Amino acid sequence: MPALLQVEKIVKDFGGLRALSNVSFSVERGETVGLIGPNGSGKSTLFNIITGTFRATEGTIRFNGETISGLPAHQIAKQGIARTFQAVRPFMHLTALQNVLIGSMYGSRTTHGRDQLREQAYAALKTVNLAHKAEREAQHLTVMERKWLEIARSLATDPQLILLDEFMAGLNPTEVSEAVEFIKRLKDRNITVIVVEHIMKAIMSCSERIIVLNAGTKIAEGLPADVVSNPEVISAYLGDSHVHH
Amino acid sequence: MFIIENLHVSYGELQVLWGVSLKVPQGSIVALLGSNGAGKTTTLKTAMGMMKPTQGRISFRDQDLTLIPTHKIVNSGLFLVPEWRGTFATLSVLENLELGAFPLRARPFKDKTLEHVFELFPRLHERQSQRAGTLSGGERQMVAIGRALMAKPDMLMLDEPSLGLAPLIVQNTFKLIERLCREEGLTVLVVEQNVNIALGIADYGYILENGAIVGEGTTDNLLADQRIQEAYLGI
Amino acid sequence: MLNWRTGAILLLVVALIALPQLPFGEKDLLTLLISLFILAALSSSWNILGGFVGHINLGHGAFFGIGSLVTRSLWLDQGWHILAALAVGGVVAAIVALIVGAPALRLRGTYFAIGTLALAEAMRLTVGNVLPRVSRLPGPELRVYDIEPRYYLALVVLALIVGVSVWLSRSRIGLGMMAVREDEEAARSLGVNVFLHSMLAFVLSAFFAGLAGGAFAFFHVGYYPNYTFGPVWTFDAVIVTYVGGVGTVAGPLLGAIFFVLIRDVLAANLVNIHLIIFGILFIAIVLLLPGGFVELLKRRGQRLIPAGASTEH
Amino acid sequence: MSIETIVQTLLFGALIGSLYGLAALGLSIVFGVLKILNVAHGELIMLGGYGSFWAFNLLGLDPYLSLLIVVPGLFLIGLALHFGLFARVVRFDEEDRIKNSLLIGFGLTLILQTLATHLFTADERSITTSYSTAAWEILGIRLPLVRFSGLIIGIIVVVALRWFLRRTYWGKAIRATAEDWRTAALAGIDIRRTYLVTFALGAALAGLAGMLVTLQGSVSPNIGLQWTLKALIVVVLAGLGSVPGTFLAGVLLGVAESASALAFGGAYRELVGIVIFLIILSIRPQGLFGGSHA
Repeated sequence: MPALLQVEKIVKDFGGLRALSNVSFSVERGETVGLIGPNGSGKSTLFNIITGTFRATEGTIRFNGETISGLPAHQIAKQGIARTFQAVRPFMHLTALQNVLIGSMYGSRTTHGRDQLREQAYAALKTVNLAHKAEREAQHLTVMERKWLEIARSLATDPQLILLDEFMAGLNPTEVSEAVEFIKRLKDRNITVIVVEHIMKAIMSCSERIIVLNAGTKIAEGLPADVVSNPEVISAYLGDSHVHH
Repeated sequence: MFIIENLHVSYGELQVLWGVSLKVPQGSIVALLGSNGAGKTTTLKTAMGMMKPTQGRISFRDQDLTLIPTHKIVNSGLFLVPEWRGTFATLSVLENLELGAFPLRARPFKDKTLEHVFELFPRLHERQSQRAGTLSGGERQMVAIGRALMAKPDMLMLDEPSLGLAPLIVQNTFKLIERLCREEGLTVLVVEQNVNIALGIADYGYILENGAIVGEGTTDNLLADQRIQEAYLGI
Repeated sequence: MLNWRTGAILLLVVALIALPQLPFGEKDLLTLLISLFILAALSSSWNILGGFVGHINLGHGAFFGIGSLVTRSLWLDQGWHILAALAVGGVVAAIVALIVGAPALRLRGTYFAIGTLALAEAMRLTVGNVLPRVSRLPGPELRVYDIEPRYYLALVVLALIVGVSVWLSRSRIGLGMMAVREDEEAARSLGVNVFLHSMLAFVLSAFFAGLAGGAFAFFHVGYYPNYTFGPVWTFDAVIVTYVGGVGTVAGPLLGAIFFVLIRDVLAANLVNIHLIIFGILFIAIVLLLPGGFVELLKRRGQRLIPAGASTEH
Repeated sequence: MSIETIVQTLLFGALIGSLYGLAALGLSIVFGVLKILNVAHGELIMLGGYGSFWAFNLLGLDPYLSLLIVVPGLFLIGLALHFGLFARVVRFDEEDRIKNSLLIGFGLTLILQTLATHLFTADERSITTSYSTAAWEILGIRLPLVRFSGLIIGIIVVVALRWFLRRTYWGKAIRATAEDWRTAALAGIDIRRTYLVTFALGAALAGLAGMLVTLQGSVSPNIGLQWTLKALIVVVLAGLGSVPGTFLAGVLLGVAESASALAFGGAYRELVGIVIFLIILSIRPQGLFGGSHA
């Protein structure tokens, strides 16, 4: 059985600028993988290529063994890949329930009756503790609630793989540990997760494996403890101490 | 002396700075360090009046800068070279530099400063009629710093000057910043991810983590400080 | 489920159906109501694309024009039954939308708006050039002109489009359309085919604009063929929809009632001053109250049928 | 068809086209700098036309002299409109900014047009001076002076505007703001004032065009939409790059219209521009308006 997600030799050029060069890795079913790297290292670009927002200049992406690179974004979503966005963006003028319903109506690969869809949507809202605000428009929710709503919306598409893009930015320590627990629980539901995050403590504690990008190339991959002691990673983050003096 | 006192800043309901305080003494170089998303850029933007703080005070040479529009702050002698460099791609190199002298305080010295900038960057002199958009990354960095000097600032703030540049160019940039401070008395606040190179030229440094200052000290003390590793790598 | 709201709506519908048979259902009142129905239908049809999907179509009048032109020539010149002519008029408008939709919907935001504006202007000029002679006054039809069938036809067209709008506001497809309006990229990431939803809304919107045009042709028998292609039809629809509440089912209806009332009350004294009032109101709403009247009512706790509350059953 | 007729028609086209170019300059500069699309630009042209008409009829002022009133007058109207309406939109991010400015312009169109009908009636008005019909004749080609003056004024405006944008601090500030307002603010430029001045400048240019429109033809309350559309076509043709380019595109549009009138008859001359517009739009659906002002 092939890995759930196979990223093979992805290259992405924007005009003359190479944002990603030859990035390859794979993610197994049920894994939680952290994707880290300094500013501008290409993490978001990679997310956008996996979800079909951008088209790779070269390379292939396979999901469940089938090539998905080149498919339009909505078809990739239907294959079972869900995502959240760096800047939280629920459908502001729709209610929380409607937000989630859109996920369950369009994302699911199986067709359900109306009532079942609504139940599913409510269930998704419950998992993020928003069921009591189902009828409230997203614009009237707090930023935290909007973040959770966006997660619920993605989960409602019944995904096999979910990509979380800097979900924890701006959270306080309690909220961060809640988020970490939540991500760990996704494993029990058999959902594979890729997390992009800057809060290193959080990403270290919820990822089983970490991939490090720097300036568009993969510079390290491995267990969290190994990755942070990797000299190349340290110099990518802290700067090369030989540059000066 | 440039002083930030107890600065709180929010994007909407999302608070990103929680009581940041720092000082940059006249004629010194201070580094503001921290990982991505720690709030470094927000601190600079707020200092330049591009974001409104919910609490706190910013002052420069005893003049209160809080809630003053950006163009007036520039005119008072504070200049920011932003993360995105801030060159106008469709304008020529010369026009970019001339625009640097837009603040009224700088206009009378325009020709003289221009000469000085061309001395510092002979390359820009050669390319003065070229559009800035056609320059290399390193050359655009020169335009950005040259443009800053044209404004006759008393204090320069630089946001990630090393971003996206080759090591040699980074090195030259930092040498130049050091020289401008030591020889011409420019006060500098530099925001960097690259700790080692920033502390290589700084007199003093602050560490920002999750929107709050978690450590500060002289360069040597900071280089030995475990908190830097912690702030950046979570270990 | 018969609550007071459903009851009130039912009562209103019955009253509207019975009106021509009632003693006070006179010609003037019926004429006023017909123009109200047509404006409300046209605005509601604009709202399907502009409100649900969020694409501002500034050439909507072209579909109104096509519908009226086709209906009128089939009905008057070819002697078809008005219902058949009307249906074909709507279908032709929808087909034109299908053809221009592919290139037009590639345009984003403002470019879509100015592109459709230019497209409608091109159609208006072409029709004016090619068909200068269709403007004959049809004598026989006028001699037997009876207002009642016009009234019912306009009412049926309006009822149809309101029905479809209500259905859209509660269905999966309608939700998908609103997702496109809110955020195209996020909608895609959940599996919504943005192009397909936009296209469907565009075609539906054109179809109903065509029906409204056909109803107008039946009601207002003598006019120059390019009159119905004029930008004023688009402009009225846009303004009425925004003032009433863009993206809601009730908005275009409320806006149209208000528009016709103000026009009629003020028309007696001052020419067209209602347009100034509406222009100011429109700007004020864009700047201060993007939800229009419906938003205002909602804030006061009286919920009309906003698209946003669609799934609560 | 004689060669004289052809030359004569194309020349007329070029002269009318210089008006298109002038009409487009104001729209283009406002769009380029403020990133707002003022669809009431044609109504500002209409107001300029009425200004000249009434200055001529009530004060007996020569239309060219009336520019001394009309141009500053429209500048002030521009200030007021920006201050009262558009400045509220400029705060939004780019997509909302364009969309809301479009809607506001749209409402403004309605108000100004109705107001003009109200105040001035729906009649077509024109200015007839002693030199209205004067013309030079060279080799059998007529060159009407009033129309020719449009071309000359257009060229003067282009040269002056280019000088202003390239040589003065304010001009450079406007170009810098057009490219990147954040960086411009960091350079010490007062963005809000730049926006205000630019919008008023656009309105003043519309006033100038309005005088020429009325002098060469006529003005009535409903001419706005046609002129907005013409200006939009020219802007799309030229892109947002350059002042001379915009003017030239206007002249070319005039020539193209005349050429089509020769080929297919006058009824289709209006269609040419729109068809070109739609073709360009469908080829380049995004990023039509690249570049900044120079």
